[in-house]
Amino acid sequence: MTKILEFEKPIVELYEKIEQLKALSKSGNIELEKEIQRIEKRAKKLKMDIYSNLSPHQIVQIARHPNRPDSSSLFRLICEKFIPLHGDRQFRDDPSIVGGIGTIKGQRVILIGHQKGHDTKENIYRNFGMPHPEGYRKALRLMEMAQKFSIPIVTFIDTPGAYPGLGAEERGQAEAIARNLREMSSMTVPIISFVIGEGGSGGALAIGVSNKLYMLEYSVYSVISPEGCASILFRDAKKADEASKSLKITSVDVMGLGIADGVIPEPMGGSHNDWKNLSKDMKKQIVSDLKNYKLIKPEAIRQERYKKFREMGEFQV
Amino acid sequence: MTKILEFEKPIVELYEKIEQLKALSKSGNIELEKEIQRIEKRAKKLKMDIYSNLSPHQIVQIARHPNRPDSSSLFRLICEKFIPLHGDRQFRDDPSIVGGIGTIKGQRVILIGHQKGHDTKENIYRNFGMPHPEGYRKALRLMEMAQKFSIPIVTFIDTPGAYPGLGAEERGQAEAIARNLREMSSMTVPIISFVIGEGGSGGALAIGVSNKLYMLEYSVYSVISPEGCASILFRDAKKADEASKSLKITSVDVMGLGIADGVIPEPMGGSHNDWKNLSKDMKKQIVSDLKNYKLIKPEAIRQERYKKFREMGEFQV
Amino acid sequence: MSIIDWFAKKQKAPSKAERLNIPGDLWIKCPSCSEVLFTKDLEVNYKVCNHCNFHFRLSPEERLLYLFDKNSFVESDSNLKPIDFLKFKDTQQYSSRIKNAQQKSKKHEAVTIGQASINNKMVNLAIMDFFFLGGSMGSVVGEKITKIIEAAVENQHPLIIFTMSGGARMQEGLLSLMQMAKTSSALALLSEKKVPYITVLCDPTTGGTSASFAMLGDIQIAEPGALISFAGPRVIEQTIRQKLPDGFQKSEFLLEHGMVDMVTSRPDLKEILFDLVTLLDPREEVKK
Amino acid sequence: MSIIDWFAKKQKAPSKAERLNIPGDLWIKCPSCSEVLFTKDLEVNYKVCNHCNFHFRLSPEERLLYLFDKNSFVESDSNLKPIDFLKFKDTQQYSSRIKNAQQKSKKHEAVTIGQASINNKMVNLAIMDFFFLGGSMGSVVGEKITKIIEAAVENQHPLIIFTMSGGARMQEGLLSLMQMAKTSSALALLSEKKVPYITVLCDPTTGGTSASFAMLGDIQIAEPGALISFAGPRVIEQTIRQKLPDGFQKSEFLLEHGMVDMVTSRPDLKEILFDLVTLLDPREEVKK
Ligand SMILES: [Zn+2]
Ligand SMILES: [Zn+2]
Repeated sequence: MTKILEFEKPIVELYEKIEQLKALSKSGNIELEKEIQRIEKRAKKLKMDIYSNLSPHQIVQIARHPNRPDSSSLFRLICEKFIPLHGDRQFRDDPSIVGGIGTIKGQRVILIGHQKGHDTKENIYRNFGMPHPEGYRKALRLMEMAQKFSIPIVTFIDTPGAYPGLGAEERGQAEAIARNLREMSSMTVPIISFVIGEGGSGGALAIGVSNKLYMLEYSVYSVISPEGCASILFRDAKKADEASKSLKITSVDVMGLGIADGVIPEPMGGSHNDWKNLSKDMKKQIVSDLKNYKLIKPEAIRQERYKKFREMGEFQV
Repeated sequence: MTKILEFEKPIVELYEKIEQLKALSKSGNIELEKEIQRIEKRAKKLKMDIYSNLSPHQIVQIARHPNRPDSSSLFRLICEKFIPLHGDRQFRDDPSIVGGIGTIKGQRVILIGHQKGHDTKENIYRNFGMPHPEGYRKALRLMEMAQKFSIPIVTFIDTPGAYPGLGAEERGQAEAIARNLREMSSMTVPIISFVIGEGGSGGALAIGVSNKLYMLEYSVYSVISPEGCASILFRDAKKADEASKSLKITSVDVMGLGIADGVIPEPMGGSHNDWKNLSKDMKKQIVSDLKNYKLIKPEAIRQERYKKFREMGEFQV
Repeated sequence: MSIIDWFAKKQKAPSKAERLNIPGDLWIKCPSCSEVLFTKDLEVNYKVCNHCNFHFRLSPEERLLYLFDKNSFVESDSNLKPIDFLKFKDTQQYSSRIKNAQQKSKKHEAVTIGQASINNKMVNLAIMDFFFLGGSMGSVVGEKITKIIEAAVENQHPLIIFTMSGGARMQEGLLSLMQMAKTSSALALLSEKKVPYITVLCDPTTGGTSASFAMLGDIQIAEPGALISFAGPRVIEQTIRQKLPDGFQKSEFLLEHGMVDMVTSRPDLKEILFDLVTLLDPREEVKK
Repeated sequence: MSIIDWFAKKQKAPSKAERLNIPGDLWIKCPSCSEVLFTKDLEVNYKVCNHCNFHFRLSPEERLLYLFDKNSFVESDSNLKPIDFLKFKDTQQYSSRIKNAQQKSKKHEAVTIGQASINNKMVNLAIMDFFFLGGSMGSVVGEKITKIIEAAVENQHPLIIFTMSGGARMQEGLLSLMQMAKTSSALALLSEKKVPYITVLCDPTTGGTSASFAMLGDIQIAEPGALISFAGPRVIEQTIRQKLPDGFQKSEFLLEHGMVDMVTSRPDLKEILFDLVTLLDPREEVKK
């Protein structure tokens, strides 16, 4: 069952009414038919109104929707062949980061992504998509394998952030993230990243130092969660709505900041009811990018990535 | 207080007697003086007899002597300047492996060694010189730093073996050792190793894939502890004596097998009463080797090491 | 060194795959679930119990049969033979231990190496044999493993090693330990050449074998339920003076602790191996 | 982001180094042991409490004074200034926060970079300043750190960075996060050039700063008692709903957990830094 978000309720209610009327209209009442058409029109308009005027805060809710497509499922939808790989070879296989090797239109790729669950049980197992250091170290191991065998890397970002817990601190969360940033920057294979849901701070960036970054239309990418920002800067946890506006975290905003290279359109209201079409568009993007990168020398691929991040920042000289 | 080994007792008793007589002879008794001289001669002969006929099992006891010089102390005796460095950057600083950077006759070196304690408290802290995986990972980190900055590596081996415990297995003891073996083999800086006490199996080798291996005269190096071998192969834990003979573990035997490149002589009966002279001889060896390796190209240093281990093994074609 | 466990088992426990007293060896009792299995069925099912997924130990010949293209295997260096260069004698001469093992196995040593194909994709191959002196690594095992690594460095075909070993061969003293360094050093060269290396960790893989080439695969696969460890369970129990938790040091435990990429049942193994060597091999890209 | 803690502290707690109400600020109370210290003594002792070894927080100027050769520092890129490009307004405009910080500190930003010498050995240097907006990393901090790394790539002198920062500067949104990638990428180039890089982690070093250039030193030194973490203690306590153990995320804890090479008291720091840059720099070898 798909969860209904607060702002979706008026639409859902209208459609429920339509269903009820349809059930009644089996008797062939023409007045009823007209009423149904009228309401259907209204529903369509309402949908358009609501979804084309979503606030950043509402987009955050879509980005966090429990039925939003997850990394593992997208790997399998996008790849013809996919073999999951596990482990950091040091401490633990972190279930909040998944990865593996596969083919996309025949082209070899290493895929890595944050992994959330779709229900409470799975979310607990996946730690709500919040990695420990061993998750980042697994990601790095796979990226190093990709580099070794000249395999392009594709990463899917979907995390509230790196896990803030005892074990994570003890085992060097900061070190793990920092190392990934440095090592990703020196890879000579292309790295293509998608923010597929929540791009939460350093925990997101740790697999996102890429040549190309795409935002799914209803994804967000932020230096801090709107809730965190609200309680720190606005001194009022309830001002998350306002904070999410100020932080410029939607796909369009992130494009505007020059950080994302493109936005992958989603069905109106988000992909949680249609993973398949989304995966097709993502695949198209990956295939096209990989084709381009085949023509570019490894060292130039690295330099492109370096240059991209080198230029980030706004200041006065 | 220095521990007295079983076979040292007759010698120690004679010297005690001499001391007693000397105390009495203050009165100037000529007969007593003669007696003292007689016993001193006998003690000297006995010492010679015992120490020049030590069984491998007795040498094992010397190698494990609680007052035997340890890695840290030798670093400080050998180096003009020494700065200890810590940590694997992932999990823990393992106190059973120590390391740091220093100078030996002005030449930069990275030093790494197993570290035992001299008393129970220190031994518990040092886990009796038995590393966990993080100890080997710390060693590797330091060796990689040495490689990065073209600094020669010196390692001191002194361990009963890698620690066989729950955490060690969980965190990949086998992986940590294996990785060190592979990575050490591809270093282009010279690696010089000394077995300073006990060279226990894979846990010793994990910091011992070196260009030059020296055995201190009373050190041992073995694929398994004599006790372990006795209880497995001889089916009698009490046959450690016999096992230690069969295994060929003394400095002379290890030279004979072509595994050690030299033996550093020790004072009769072992270095536990004279760390300083030992350190001088070790320093001399290191200085001389480093001088030679300065004339050899990095790639040739690596190839020399590869070739050395490549040729190890006895079989029939 | 969990070779200790191997010796201990050898002394006390009855053979694991306890054959029932029925003429013709038609039936066999699963040592894990005690189900009585029809030998022919078991062989058809890759020697995996279809009741509990227990993986029976295989000889090198069986692995070749189950996992590689028919008659594709070309063995190399089968002539290398161990020698008792230390004149090692415990309860028995090492030389006579060798002789017995050779007679029983009709092989010279505990590892078989060569080239074979898997769905027509050529690979370099080493298969260890626990039934030969506990799969222990002496000079010959180390030499043959090194030789097949060097062959892979030369011919650039992927390398697959099936590990199945109690550790170092004590009767060859320190030279057996040095095989760990020798094989691992050769793997450094292989890694530089970017030739894919896959290990399949079989029951058991412990001691000096696990702490060298067994743990250095680009991809590490474990057979279900295999004991994979540095120290053997008995040594650990003696050290920490408590019973080990269930499943400790088994394949699934290693997966959880990040040491292996997957635990793969034998019937799926051929396909997975084929996919992996194809996906990792940079030369496959060019072919297309 | 333990910038949270910084803000929280700012709101509720009185200034840590509580100045006593005595004319002329002659005396100061140690916030750790509550001992009353004579300001002059404290300054002579590197601003370290001689009763309990508490390390008072230093300004960049103080660090230069204590640790580097007199008048040797040549600053670069001091002209770079932050701008409020998102027009970020919380309880206050970001632009006015900047203005206030600049007025109080007489500096444009939370980091000072340049070259200095230490016992006549030239080094590249960045010193962060927690007193400037919690040492948070926005575009200018990221840019200046990157510039000094690039200078080191160019001039090959060792690089020392003193970190002292609550993390990313939220008011610059995602661009502040990207400074983590920018600085770390530059360090990859420095590492390839084999130029020694030493970090001195000062109180506090958290969030986006710790998870980028702060943790990437060849050698990592921590000042005693410094808070060094990814997540701040409050965030963790809120997440796990329990009090943190004493000393958690402090320098000594990080040493135990293998994250830093040493915890060094300020009076010993100059000598250690000199020794390390000399020992690590390959060009020193040639000189001899
Ligand atoms: Zn069964
Ligand atoms: Zn104090």
